[in-house]
Amino acid sequence: MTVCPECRGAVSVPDDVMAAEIVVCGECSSELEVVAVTPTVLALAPEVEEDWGE
Amino acid sequence: MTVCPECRGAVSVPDDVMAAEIVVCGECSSELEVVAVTPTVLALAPEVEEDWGE
Amino acid sequence: MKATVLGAAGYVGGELLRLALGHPGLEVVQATSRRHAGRPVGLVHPHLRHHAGLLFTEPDVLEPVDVLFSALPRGELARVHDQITSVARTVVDLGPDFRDPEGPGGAAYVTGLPELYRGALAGATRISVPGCMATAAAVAIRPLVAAGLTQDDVVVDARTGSSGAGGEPSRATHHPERQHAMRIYKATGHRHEREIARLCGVRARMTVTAVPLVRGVQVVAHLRPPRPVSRTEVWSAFRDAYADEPFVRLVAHRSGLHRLPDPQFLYGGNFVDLGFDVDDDGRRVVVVAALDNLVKGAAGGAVQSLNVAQGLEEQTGLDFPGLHPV
Amino acid sequence: MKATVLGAAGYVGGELLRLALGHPGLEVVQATSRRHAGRPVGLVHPHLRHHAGLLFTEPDVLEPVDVLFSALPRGELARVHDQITSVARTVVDLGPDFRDPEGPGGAAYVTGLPELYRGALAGATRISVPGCMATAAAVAIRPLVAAGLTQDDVVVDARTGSSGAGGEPSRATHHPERQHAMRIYKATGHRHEREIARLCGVRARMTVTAVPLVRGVQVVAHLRPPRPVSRTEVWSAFRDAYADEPFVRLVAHRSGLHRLPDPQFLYGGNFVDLGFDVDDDGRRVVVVAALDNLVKGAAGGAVQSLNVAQGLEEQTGLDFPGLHPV
Amino acid sequence: MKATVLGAAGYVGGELLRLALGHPGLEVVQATSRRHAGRPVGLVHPHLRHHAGLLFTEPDVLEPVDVLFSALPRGELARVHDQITSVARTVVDLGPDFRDPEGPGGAAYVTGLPELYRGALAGATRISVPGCMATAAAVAIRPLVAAGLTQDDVVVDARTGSSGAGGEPSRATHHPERQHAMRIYKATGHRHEREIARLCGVRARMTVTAVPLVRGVQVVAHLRPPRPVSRTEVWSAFRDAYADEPFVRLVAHRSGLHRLPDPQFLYGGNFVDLGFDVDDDGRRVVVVAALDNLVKGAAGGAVQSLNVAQGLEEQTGLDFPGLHPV
Amino acid sequence: MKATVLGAAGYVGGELLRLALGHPGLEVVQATSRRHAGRPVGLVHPHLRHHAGLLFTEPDVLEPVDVLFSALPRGELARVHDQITSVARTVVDLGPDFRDPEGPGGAAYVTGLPELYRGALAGATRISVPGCMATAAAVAIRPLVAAGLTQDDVVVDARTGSSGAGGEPSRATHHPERQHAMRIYKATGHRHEREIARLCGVRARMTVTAVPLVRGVQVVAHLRPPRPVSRTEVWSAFRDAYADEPFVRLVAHRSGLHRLPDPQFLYGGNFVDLGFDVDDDGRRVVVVAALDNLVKGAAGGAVQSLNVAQGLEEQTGLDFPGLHPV
Ligand SMILES: NC(=O)c1ccc[n+]([C@@H]2O[C@H](COP(=O)([O-])OP(=O)(O)OC[C@H]3O[C@@H](n4cnc5c(N)ncnc54)[C@H](OP(=O)(O)O)[C@@H]3O)[C@@H](O)[C@H]2O)c1
Ligand SMILES: NC(=O)c1ccc[n+]([C@@H]2O[C@H](COP(=O)([O-])OP(=O)(O)OC[C@H]3O[C@@H](n4cnc5c(N)ncnc54)[C@H](OP(=O)(O)O)[C@@H]3O)[C@@H](O)[C@H]2O)c1
Ligand SMILES: NC(=O)c1ccc[n+]([C@@H]2O[C@H](COP(=O)([O-])OP(=O)(O)OC[C@H]3O[C@@H](n4cnc5c(N)ncnc54)[C@H](OP(=O)(O)O)[C@@H]3O)[C@@H](O)[C@H]2O)c1
Ligand SMILES: NC(=O)c1ccc[n+]([C@@H]2O[C@H](COP(=O)([O-])OP(=O)(O)OC[C@H]3O[C@@H](n4cnc5c(N)ncnc54)[C@H](OP(=O)(O)O)[C@@H]3O)[C@@H](O)[C@H]2O)c1
Ligand SMILES: [Zn+2]
Ligand SMILES: [Zn+2]
Repeated sequence: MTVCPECRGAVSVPDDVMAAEIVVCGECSSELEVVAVTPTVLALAPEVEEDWGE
Repeated sequence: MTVCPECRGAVSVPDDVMAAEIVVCGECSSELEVVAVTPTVLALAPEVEEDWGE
Repeated sequence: MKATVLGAAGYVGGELLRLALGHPGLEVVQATSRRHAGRPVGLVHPHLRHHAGLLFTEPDVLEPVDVLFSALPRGELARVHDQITSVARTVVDLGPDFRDPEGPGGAAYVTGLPELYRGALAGATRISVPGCMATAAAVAIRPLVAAGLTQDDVVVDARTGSSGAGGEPSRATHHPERQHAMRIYKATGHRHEREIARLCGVRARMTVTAVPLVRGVQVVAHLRPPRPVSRTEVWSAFRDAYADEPFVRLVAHRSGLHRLPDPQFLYGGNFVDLGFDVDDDGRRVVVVAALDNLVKGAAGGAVQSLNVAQGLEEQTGLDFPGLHPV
Repeated sequence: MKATVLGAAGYVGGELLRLALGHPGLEVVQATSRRHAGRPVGLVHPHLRHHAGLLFTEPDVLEPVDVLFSALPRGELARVHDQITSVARTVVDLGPDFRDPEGPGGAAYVTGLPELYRGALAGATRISVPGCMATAAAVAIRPLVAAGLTQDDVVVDARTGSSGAGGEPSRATHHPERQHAMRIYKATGHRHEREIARLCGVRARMTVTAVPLVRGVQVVAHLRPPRPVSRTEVWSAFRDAYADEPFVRLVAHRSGLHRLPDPQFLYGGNFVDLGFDVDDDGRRVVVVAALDNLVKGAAGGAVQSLNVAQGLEEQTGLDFPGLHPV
Repeated sequence: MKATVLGAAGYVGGELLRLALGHPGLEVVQATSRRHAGRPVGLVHPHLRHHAGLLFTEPDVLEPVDVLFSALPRGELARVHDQITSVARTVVDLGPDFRDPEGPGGAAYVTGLPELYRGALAGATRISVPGCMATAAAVAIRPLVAAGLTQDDVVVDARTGSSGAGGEPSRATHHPERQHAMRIYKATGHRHEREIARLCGVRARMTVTAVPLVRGVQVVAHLRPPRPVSRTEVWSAFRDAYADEPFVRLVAHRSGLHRLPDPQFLYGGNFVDLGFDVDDDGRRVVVVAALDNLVKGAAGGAVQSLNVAQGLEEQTGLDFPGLHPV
Repeated sequence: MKATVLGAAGYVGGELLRLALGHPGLEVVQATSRRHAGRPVGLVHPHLRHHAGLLFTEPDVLEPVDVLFSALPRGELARVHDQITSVARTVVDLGPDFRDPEGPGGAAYVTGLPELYRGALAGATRISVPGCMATAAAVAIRPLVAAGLTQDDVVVDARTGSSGAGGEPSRATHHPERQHAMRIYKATGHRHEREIARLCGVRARMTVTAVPLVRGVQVVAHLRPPRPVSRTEVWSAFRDAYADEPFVRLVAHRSGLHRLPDPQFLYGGNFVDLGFDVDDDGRRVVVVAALDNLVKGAAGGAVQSLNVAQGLEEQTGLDFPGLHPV
């Protein structure tokens, strides 16, 4: 169990996870990038700059 | 059981129905006026002239 | 029954997910999307956000299931049909690939419209759901053709909401162009004319208008009977055809605000409402049918057909009636 | 010319105010309203807020004017007609009271539809503008009747926005019931059938649907020609009729998004857009007409007719073209 | 349980009928309407047309029932309260009459908002459901007040669809005036400010806008925390409050199209979606709540509260999730 | 003056065409579009169908003109700026490229907002029109900043129709996702915050919601004055600022249906309507501004600024007031 950097929710990361993989937090649906393994460290995946407005 | 003048569906009319009463056909939802009793005769209740348009 | 939805990120696919998740006899094991694989279905379909654990999967790795619903664009199911039939016992297609019994592969499929094909659906393992406008038109017209109340062609005025075109953005569905559109995008020669002819046995002279709604199909058919007819005759024809149908409601009131079928009250529900009127001289019958294109016209018709095929209670999982007001 | 608008707090009245205030030859001296007398017109018509000095007045004290526009409900102008004609040299009625030349008082009125009655309008001092659906249907159908391209009846599918019912609230126009309505409130027997027959010389078998718009009328007429016809023949008929008309645009593109007339682009403008298509076998012609019911179907038609009657440039005060997108 | 719905021809009443008819523990024995007594409920609520046997009854003859839902206008339940409590064991009021515990009769009523009053609701036989905007605002604001994350007043921007005003037509809800309205009908001093203060303990400075929707309430609260806060702190506050709530969903995505709560996906469902964002300097928290005013804001909140009071599974009869697209 | 419109197939470009074609001092010599070069402008902008002879041209061959309006996406005018200034005496940019006086090239441009920069505009040949939300916010907030009626930050709630995002389809503007959206797409950190700060001198804490409209921007600003204020003080501040402005209308009625500015009545017009209310304790001022993003927020603001720059009557070509109802 790793902690989500956005919401502090518990994120279950597969054992064989690799750096740069993307996992999704079940709590807040954030896409998280695996920035380190053993121990796993997660960071918010880069935000897509969608500007839906004017 | 009386027949609906609109849709020929069977309309159940209470035994103690009186002339001029309004009953509703269960089949087509028409409002029906009791125009005679023993035997019961039903007629379409006068259509309300709602003109919902221009 | 274990179930897979192909094209689950689309509009029909989302509706299938909603219905399957609420169906006591179905368990969703896969919901495929190429673009959203790995993400929760709720990111695309916000009404399903509480199913946090259900993630889209890639369409190329399919687990064996009892039933597979396909909500793919034209041609895509046909392309992978062999793979699909090897993993799924029953296939229900909501696209056009196998609708024509004389087209490639079509003969194996039963038409997923219980109102017209209930007998043939019992036990079926290949089901092809008709298009939403064809469903509405067929339900509206066929009983009158059967009763001899029309001549050889019928004017069919079909009105459709924007979800009928699916989830892919285009200039035609760009909000500023579409919100107030009364766009007659096909005045003549619509390809669904053929499907209607197949289902009803008359030529449909069809005109299709995109109207300012998201959901909903409404079909107005103008029929010229061979001789003057009365309202009562038309009532009889429809009652004979549909008296015991769980999802057909006859709506032809003579008073009140809502006298004829209007799709707005059918959002999310599996009903097809059916009504009519007759000109004073009995020489034209106007028949009106309304449905929710994504439910009775697609996902609901699919589930209803599956229920019939599997011998389940026909209404299972289809009990939401719609909303008023909306 | 000094001008009065009767019924100026209504929807047609408000549109008359807008057009009259922008018309170089008109000066608004009175805008009547019983309920709002004494208040600025901008309280009711917020787009006219900058005309702070223009107040509604009671309808019972009328000053002498050159022209009086009446936008009253059915029967109300007839009731006060003598009073009106004593104060106004020219009367333009936008209501139904004098539309029927064979009805009471009708013979004195010229039909306010320059496309069909331009000659008769020259110099006229009594003008009765046809209903908005009748205007659209007549412009659509009459040239084909004249060209012998239809038989004795025509299926007319009319679609109307909510402003067509005027400014009085009712359950039918209550927003929650109306915003998503496809309400076929008159499937047969609409009273405008008679007006269309009068203007065109054929029976209109009319079905009217209230659609999710505020402004706009769209008429789709399905005609069965006596023999198969080609697109070219239809083009000719329309071009012969309307080549020089300033407010009729022929819109029948074979490509692009907006191929046939759609009322959304006509809001505020005085155009009637006209288009058509023909079935592959030449046995059905679909004609489509669109207009803004409050402009070409009412206030704009009135001003255009007045311009013709007074010998002014026909487009005076009617130069706003509509908007895109809207 | 036998159930009666008072005011069943209204919008809240219709929604209660829909939910009660689909609730396995409820049997509708009476649906009252003065104007429509004797008619099938489907004439007023077209989505319920298939319940052909259910007719409206007069409100003055009430049969004994286990539960009575009242969806009457302000003051009407209070007027007949003695009669009602003599026929109904449990009373659930959806109107404002008994919302204020310090108002007449209010002390006997428990607030029908399980998220805040679940404990008090167990076993309750008098339940008063808060207003739809107050429900949304309270769910949004209270956890942050509890966590000390705001100062003494909060700017509350509430947006509401037209069904919030009920089924009675007026110029304010006349379709041509309402379809495109962004009408700030109450910029300051809205009476729900007091209700929110009662539920949350802070002053709400509220501005209410009528927006172009039929259903839906969205509340945007702008809070100034006493010191700069982080997103994570806000997440914690909300998770602590609502982690186990069946009808509260936290929606605060950092990517995708639908990042914050939007009422469009909640039509017909009982969810209140809740999300937030924080200014870069941590000095403003923007909290967003959305719900369907007729469901979670009225009929659904009533059924949920009744379920809690009766010890039933809280979600019974409330499983419809909403639609996408709609 | 000969005029060219760059980006004429876009929404702002189409509005520029409409205004320029109706402007007595302007003659449109080129309307550029890469995708539609060679086609009549009416194919893209159906309201301009009667200008049959006006065809789009390629943007790379530009004739010398007196004035060039640029309605290109971000960055595109900057890219070709040298070419443009060699053919056009006056350049009016409606995009963001030169809005920041401290950004590249920005110093040469005068802000195209006569209400705030009329003096600087006289004789200007480089004009940069602010964004539509910034225009509304600046007109709303600046007089109160000037009068010392606010503290150092302001909560700005901006609501925008879908045309604000231009004519390119995307999932965000796909009709089924957008028609009923209350989409808070930017709760914090909107880039226009900087532009507003520049124009007003306070930090705007902005939250932007996409609402179910095509046209229209409405800005609701919540200001905390340093001491309690009265309605009268606010009236004074606005009257001092705008008494003689031809396009600013003060709308803060205490009765009637339409008390505060609502964009629906401004479609096609160049007004910015401005109103306000004050909390009972005088501690919050709510200011509301509304405009049509494509007119006062873009094309109309451009023409108005050009009129000022050229010494023409400021209202020339901008006389259309908007519609009611719409
Ligand atoms: N919309 C209606 O009212 C309606 C009614 C009746 C029948 N139908 C039929 O139902 C089908 C789906 O329609 P829709 O409206 O749901 O369309 P849609 O919203 O466009 O959804 C189609 C989905 O299929 C996936 N997809 C597209 N191309 C694919 C490919 N080559 N291989 C695998 N997946 C692919 C896409 O997701 P990814 O790109 O993420 O994989 C997409 O989300 C169509 O055949 C349509 O004719 C639609
Ligand atoms: N709406 C359309 O699209 C359309 C199109 C073509 C023709 N028309 C015709 O135009 C006329 C007006 O229609 P509308 O849609 O503008 O209706 P409306 O919005 O209801 O306006 C009618 C106005 O007339 C006034 N009025 C009503 N009864 C009156 C009376 N007895 N005496 C004097 N004034 C009275 C009312 O104002 P006060 O109560 O304040 O006096 C009201 O504002 C009708 O005849 C209609 O058939 C309408
Ligand atoms: N709409 C909402 O979003 C919402 C949300 C939360 C709470 N509420 C509350 O729920 C209640 C109902 O609201 P609604 O929107 O459903 O209103 P509504 O649509 O106007 O319905 C009220 C119904 O009550 C009946 N009624 C009216 N006066 C009555 C009387 N004196 N005696 C008996 N019956 C009477 C009417 O039917 P007949 O005339 O046929 O009897 C009417 O259909 C109100 O208290 C409202 O504040 C509404
Ligand atoms: N929409 C608003 O409410 C609004 C308000 C204020 C300011 N603005 C600003 O006005 C500008 C135009 O906005 P819009 O909404 O009209 O956008 P739009 O509808 O997307 O139109 C932009 C037009 O520019 C053309 N274009 C695009 N890229 C080009 C390029 N690289 N070179 C030459 N032409 C190109 C396109 O036509 P072709 O592809 O056919 O050439 C397109 O039709 C933007 O800068 C926007 O920020 C918009
Ligand atoms: Zn998380
Ligand atoms: Zn019957």
